[in-house]
Amino acid sequence: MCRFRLSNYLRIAIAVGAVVLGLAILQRVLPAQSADTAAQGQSSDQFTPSHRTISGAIREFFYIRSKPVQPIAYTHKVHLGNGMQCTDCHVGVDQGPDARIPSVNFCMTCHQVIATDKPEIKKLAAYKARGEDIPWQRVYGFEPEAHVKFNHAPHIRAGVDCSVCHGDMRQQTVAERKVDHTMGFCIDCHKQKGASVDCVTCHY
Amino acid sequence: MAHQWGMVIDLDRCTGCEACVVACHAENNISTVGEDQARRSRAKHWIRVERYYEGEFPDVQVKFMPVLCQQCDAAPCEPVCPTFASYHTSEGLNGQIYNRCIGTRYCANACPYVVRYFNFFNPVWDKPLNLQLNPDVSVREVGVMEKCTFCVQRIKAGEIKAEAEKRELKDGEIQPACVQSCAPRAMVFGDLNDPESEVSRLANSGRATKLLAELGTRPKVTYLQRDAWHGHENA
Amino acid sequence: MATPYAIYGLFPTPETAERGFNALDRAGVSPSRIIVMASEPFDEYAFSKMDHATPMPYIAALGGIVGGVGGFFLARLTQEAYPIITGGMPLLAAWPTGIVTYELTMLGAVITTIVTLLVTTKLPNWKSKLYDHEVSHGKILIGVIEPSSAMRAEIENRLRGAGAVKVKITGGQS
Amino acid sequence: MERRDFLKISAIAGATAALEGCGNPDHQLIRFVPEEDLLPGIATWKPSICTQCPAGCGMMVRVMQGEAEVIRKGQLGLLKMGLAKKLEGNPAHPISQGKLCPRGQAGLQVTYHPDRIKNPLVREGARGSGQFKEIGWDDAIKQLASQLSTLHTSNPPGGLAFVTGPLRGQRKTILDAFTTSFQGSYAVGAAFLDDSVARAANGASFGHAAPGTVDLANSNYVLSFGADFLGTWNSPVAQNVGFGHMRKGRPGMRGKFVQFEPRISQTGASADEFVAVQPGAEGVLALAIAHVVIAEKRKPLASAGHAGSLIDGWAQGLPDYAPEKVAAQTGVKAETIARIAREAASHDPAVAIIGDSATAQTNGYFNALAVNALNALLGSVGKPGGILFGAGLNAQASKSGPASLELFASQVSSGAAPVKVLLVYNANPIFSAPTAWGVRAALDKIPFIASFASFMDETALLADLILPDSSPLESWLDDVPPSGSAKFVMSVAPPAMAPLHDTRSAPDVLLDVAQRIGGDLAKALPWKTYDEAIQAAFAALYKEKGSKTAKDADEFWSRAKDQGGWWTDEPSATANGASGGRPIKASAAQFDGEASQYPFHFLPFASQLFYDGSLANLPWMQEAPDPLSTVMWGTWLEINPRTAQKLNIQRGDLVEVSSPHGKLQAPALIAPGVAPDVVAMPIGQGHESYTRYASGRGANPISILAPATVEGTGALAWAATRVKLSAVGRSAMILFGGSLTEASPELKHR
Amino acid sequence: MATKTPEQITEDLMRPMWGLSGRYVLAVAFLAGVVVAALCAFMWQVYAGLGVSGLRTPVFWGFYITDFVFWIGLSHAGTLISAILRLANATWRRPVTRCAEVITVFALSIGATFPIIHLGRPWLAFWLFPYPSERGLWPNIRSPLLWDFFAINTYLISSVTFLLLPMIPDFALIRDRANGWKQKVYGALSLGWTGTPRQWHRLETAMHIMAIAVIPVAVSVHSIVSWDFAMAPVPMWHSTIFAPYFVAGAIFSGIAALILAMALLRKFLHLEDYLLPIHFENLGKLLLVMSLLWFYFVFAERLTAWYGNETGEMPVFWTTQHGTYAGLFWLMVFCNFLIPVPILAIKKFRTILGTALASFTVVIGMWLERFLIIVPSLSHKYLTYSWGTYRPTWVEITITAGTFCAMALLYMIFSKVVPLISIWELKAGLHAAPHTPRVVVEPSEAGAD
Repeated sequence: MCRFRLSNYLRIAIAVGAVVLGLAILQRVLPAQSADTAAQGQSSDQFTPSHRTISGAIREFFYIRSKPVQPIAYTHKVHLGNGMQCTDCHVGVDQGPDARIPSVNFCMTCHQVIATDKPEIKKLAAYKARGEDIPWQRVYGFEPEAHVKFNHAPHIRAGVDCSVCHGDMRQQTVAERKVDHTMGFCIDCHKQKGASVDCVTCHY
Repeated sequence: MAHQWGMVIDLDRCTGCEACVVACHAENNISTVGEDQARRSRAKHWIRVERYYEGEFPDVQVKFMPVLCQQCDAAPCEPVCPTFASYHTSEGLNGQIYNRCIGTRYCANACPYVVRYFNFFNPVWDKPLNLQLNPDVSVREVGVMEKCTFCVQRIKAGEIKAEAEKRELKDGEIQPACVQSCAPRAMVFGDLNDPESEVSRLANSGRATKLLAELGTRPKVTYLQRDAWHGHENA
Repeated sequence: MATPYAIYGLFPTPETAERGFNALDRAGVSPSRIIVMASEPFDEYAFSKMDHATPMPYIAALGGIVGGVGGFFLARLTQEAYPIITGGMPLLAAWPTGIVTYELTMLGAVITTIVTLLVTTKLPNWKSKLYDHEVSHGKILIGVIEPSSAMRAEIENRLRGAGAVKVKITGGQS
Repeated sequence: MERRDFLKISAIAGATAALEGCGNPDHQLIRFVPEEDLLPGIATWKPSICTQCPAGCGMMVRVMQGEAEVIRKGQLGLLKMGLAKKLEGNPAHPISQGKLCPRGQAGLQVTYHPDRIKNPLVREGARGSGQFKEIGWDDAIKQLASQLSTLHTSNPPGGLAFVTGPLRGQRKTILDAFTTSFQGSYAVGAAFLDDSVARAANGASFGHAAPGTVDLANSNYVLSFGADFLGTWNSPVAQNVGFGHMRKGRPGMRGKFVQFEPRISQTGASADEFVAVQPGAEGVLALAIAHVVIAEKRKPLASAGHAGSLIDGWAQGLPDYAPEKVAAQTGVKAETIARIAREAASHDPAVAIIGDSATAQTNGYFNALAVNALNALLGSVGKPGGILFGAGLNAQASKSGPASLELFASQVSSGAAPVKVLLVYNANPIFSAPTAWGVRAALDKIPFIASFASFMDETALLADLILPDSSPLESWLDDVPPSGSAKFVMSVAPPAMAPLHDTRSAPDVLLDVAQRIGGDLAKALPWKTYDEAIQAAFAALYKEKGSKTAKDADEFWSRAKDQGGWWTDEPSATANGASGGRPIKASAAQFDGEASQYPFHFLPFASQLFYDGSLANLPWMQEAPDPLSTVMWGTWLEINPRTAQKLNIQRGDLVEVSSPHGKLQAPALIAPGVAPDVVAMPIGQGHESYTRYASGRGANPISILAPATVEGTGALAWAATRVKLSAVGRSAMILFGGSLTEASPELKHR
Repeated sequence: MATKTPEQITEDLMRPMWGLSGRYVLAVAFLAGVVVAALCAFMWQVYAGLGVSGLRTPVFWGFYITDFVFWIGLSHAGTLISAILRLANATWRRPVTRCAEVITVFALSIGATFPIIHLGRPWLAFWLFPYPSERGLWPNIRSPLLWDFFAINTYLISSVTFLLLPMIPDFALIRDRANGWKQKVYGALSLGWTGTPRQWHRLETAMHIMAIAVIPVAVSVHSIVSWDFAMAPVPMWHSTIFAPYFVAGAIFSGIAALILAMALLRKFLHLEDYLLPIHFENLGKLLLVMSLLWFYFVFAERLTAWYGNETGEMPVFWTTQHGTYAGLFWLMVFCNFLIPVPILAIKKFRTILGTALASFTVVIGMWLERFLIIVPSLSHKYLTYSWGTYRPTWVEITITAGTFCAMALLYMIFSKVVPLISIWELKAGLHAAPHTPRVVVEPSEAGAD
């Protein structure tokens, strides 16, 4: 399979136009808005894979994704080192599409007593005390525009190791995006494993 | 042998109640476009109940006909798409891959049934209506074509479930939203490759017709014509 | 003393140019060293008949064939390199392949034509040693490249005799 | 700059901020600790009950984890919670049998509606000004409690009035407790589409004051007199299921279905034979059919029993109802009557249904009795394929029916009823009553009005205190559906999801109020919360009926909770038990308005999508094309093509419809299915105030109805008004889902 | 009867290139304004969504595709005509060819933008380009849109080169007359052309080959454009007549556009001595032939449709005969047949003014024809329930107007860059063969327009 990504060069060419276009619109066209779009009003930000900003559109066009900043410097290395399993916290990953990201309650079940003096754990306790959940940030996950309907469970049943897609978490402290989940990455594996590469397998 | 999903709609049972229409909206994250856009005939109903009057009062007859994507075997929408966004899936559906769609709308022109709908704008849900959206179905953005998928998300879920339980799918185990909601049971969904399935049986029954069969699109939706009443002799 | 690169005369009309050309010819200057420049093609005059026939059409045809084959393979690549699943539907039909092949055939022919033209006429060539603006004011330039010092005077005379309004000597370098 | 432009720009600004913020917690809403730990992406199914119409279908709710923007302790934040994603019929439930109608499907949008009343409100401005102030639940309940407790002490004693939609199960128990504990208090039913006529007639004919269940599934011949039983009448889902089975469910056996009505309804559209009948002549027509059956000795006269004896001249074989005699009056050819009579008599089991406009005539009660007699004659009462009356339901039904809204309004206005406190619960009397009843004036005379409305409708606008009810999916539900299945059904459903907003379930609030008031009211309602009340009811049920599977009341209760209720396995039909009552003469339908001055019968009909108008606030309902007219987002007036031609009215012309009691304007729809002397209009639009989707849209046909009542019952005779038409001279574009009315030739054969 | 010397010719034909008149600047400013407006309209469409256009269910194609077909059709003016005339060695062609080829290049580049303008997501248009990617995806060769992609590319490249090659000697002429930066630029453009017999000879051979190659390409291009429609099972589209019908229509509109352009050039660039009545006369005759041919095609199409009487097609047929679209249909017939034929058939009317007038109506008529091929069919598909209508919005109208102005603008700018009549070809014509008519001034005809 050819890894040559001409698409990106073409994208750059097109993007120049896009930028000019975007700015021009933000300056002029916006106030003079036609009834058609006014009817659309303000779209809801959840679930709507639209770009309400030019920069948003351009970022998506170039797969630019901001790096997640985690509220607590959770270290996978330590937890896994202490013999914990991925599924201990990420419950449901082997049953359905998504893996649960544990709530503050779940963390506190252990950290009531364990390592309570550590600064990060203090942060954790503080969240609990405030009655707030920890605002974990997404590390992986597909852009809505990709229309990918990924389901963990079948992959795990097929014996794909977590590290194949998420890197070796034993070596990571705060989770980072180690593997680039491009479509090429997915279908290469699907082909090797003899899994379906029919478009509708993932896109619907 | 791969499944070939098909549907049978019994016009003798259909009462035109529109439950399928609303069920489809609820299941497939179809946005309501509002009066202004609807006036511009941009409302999206993946399934619609066509109504035809015949005759003059008092000898009026009304006929209902639910029309959805016919999932043709020889689909006019497929070959015309320059990017394979509209293509034939391995299970015989007319797939619509939103992320591959660049919005030529050629497929919609080619479709003789007018069952393809275009996102002229980004969909809007006045909060918190967006909380109802079905996470198993992607929300289509501006500029892409969309249409009935036979609730492919339900098909996938069913297949994954069966695979997890290491068994074959049972006939009638998978039901698209419209079929599940249909009170008079006018709609039947199933595998046309399984000669035993109810849908195969009905699709080969006497009243079976295809919509616009003369165009040779070989639809996988079969309509059972409305029947007449034959009372017994002493009537 | 330095030897000039060329001696040439500027003729007002094709007729005089014709005479000048013949004069040089009679003087025994080999045609390969005679140079002619004009602002229009004087196809009907002898001095512009010093180009042998060109195989350009055949080269173009060849280019067409190459393009066609390329187009055919481009179209076929779909099946070979990218077997996208289409539920048993054909990926590629013969007739569309024909269309692509046809278009690329023509494209091939056109492009080869242009390339051959440029190559065989040594274009682009922005700094040619010999040129005179008078040419584009209607004068016709007839000259001799690197004339032997012996013949220089003779050539000059003959050009004048034939009716050159001006005779110039260019690019003297030793 | 226009507001919407500003909106748009600010939206973009906001989005940019959000974009900067993406991936960085500091720029995001705080997240609350989830109350429940659901598995992401995995759906759980919870039982519930559909409350979109009184049929009481059992549902299954698909609940999945989602992130909702909620306000908790006055702070906006994100909360991971279970969210209802889809409604389906409960396959185990005897009424819905796994199916739902479009209205039921749209139930989700009630919960997620953007214009829900999100917390208790107390009136600030003048009544009806729509100015309210948010208050806490505690204060709100205190206010209501104090208002009520003053009723005891006040002198002269002022009454309490409870205006509600149809209430069943423990909700009714609570209501009754309240109304009985305050003297001089009223329980007023404000449902536009109520079945009081059918109840009364069935009570008289068969001794079952219940709507009864039509066993379509096993019927071979169905005669429907105006009943839109596939659309909105009685228990539509159950009837649709039965209809499908009647048509094609039984190999080699396909029942015939004949519809008698002046305008072809959605149900009429599915009929094998549509017979146009003069409005109000349904009863006569039924007796004419009976006459033929009797005269040709196809059924013994006596088999009608008591139901027959109620009809004057039955014993003589109905001499006055010979087809030839009534042909003119009914507008049906004598031979048609005779043929249908023979077919019906020779295709057992045959059943006759009557409802909607046929019972909404001034002679609707007679019509109902006549059809009952025909049913009895055809021997279809209490038999499979006929009309069934489940046992045990009467207890629920026979309780004192609500006073009529008209009576209540007039008494309040006249001061005959000194009502001090009015409670409005899932009712909108202002919208669902004719203007002629003067409900608005009556409400003005009532010093304190508390409403449990979830949406700011016309009545809620007049309230002094609004205690927003939680949505059905957010609250405990119970129901004892009187019809739809011959089995005994008692449904229960725990909340499918936590409340999105600061709302409380109305029965919970009432129980709380009862506790605060104390006294015998508190004694009558010994439960802290509504689920306790329901559990008590099920304990009683367990005592009464016992159970094959559950070993004790608790197990019985928990099973019921899991499967959505309890029901008998077998139909528990009972035989007739009626007696007494004098024979009733045929009475011609009276119509309000001089025929010469008001040439057209005005026929409002329940909208398939908006029901009685209570669902007009749901965008899905607004954008779904009406089955017959295919109209979206609007209303229309159906006029026969020939009539329209005579009046020179084109499709889409704005027409003024005036009755002696008011006028309204609606765009004309040239409908082939309506009689030349009838104009029909759907109920549902025309809300002055009912959320952004319904407010100020179309006109409300109820408003111009005459205050006529059905003789023998207090019910509104909503089909008894005459109107005149006049083109306004303006065209109001109707928005059609479909283009043409005629099929193109190649579809004709279908 | 005064003969023009080669020098005079060069001077005359280059004159328009030097200096700017106020009128010219004004015109350019206006045209540029409209073009910018169209640009903004397009940006707005990209930003807000295609919904700002009048497109809807079931009429998913409207003005944009109409414009696309129209401009591609117009582009047949040049290359095809000039190629044919070259091969036929019609000597009167010499002043005409370049104007024609310029039309082709511009009309084609304008037309080619419309498939992108009308996309729902134009920024992804490059997906039509077959390039290897890790996604393992490839454009669908079976889609007529892809045929368009190849055909239009080929046609554009050939046309551009077909226009540029014969310009090289003229660039050389300009180079030797200009000075400063102009001299440098034209020097570069002329590729150092000196005008040796070899160069002349090769150039002419190349032009000959190109002429042969470009004709079938032009034909194929418009056939493929027609197949965009004919491949879809839409009433009145799915027809074998479409390819020739479209090609004929294309040449028809092309000639009209050419005549119109020539008339305007003649007036504004004072080329009365070069664009002579005979050119208009000859082209007028061609136009007449095409008009008749066009009518023949329309008649054949309508007749077969009517006679076939297929339930699917008749609604479309009747809506154009005496339904919603009848007005436009008969206006089209009027513009394409009833007006031009008398004007062009009667010698007395076949003047410069006459032909220009006829051409004007034809251009309008042909635009209408494209519109009437697309919209009535789409709005009257098989299921009567889902019949629809179409009404364009300001966005589509602005963009359409913008493209017409863009055409004029490009032409005007071009006239400042290159002599719009090939100087060397004209001069060659003076002496090429004895039977070549000398270029002369005929006072009688001079002010004929």
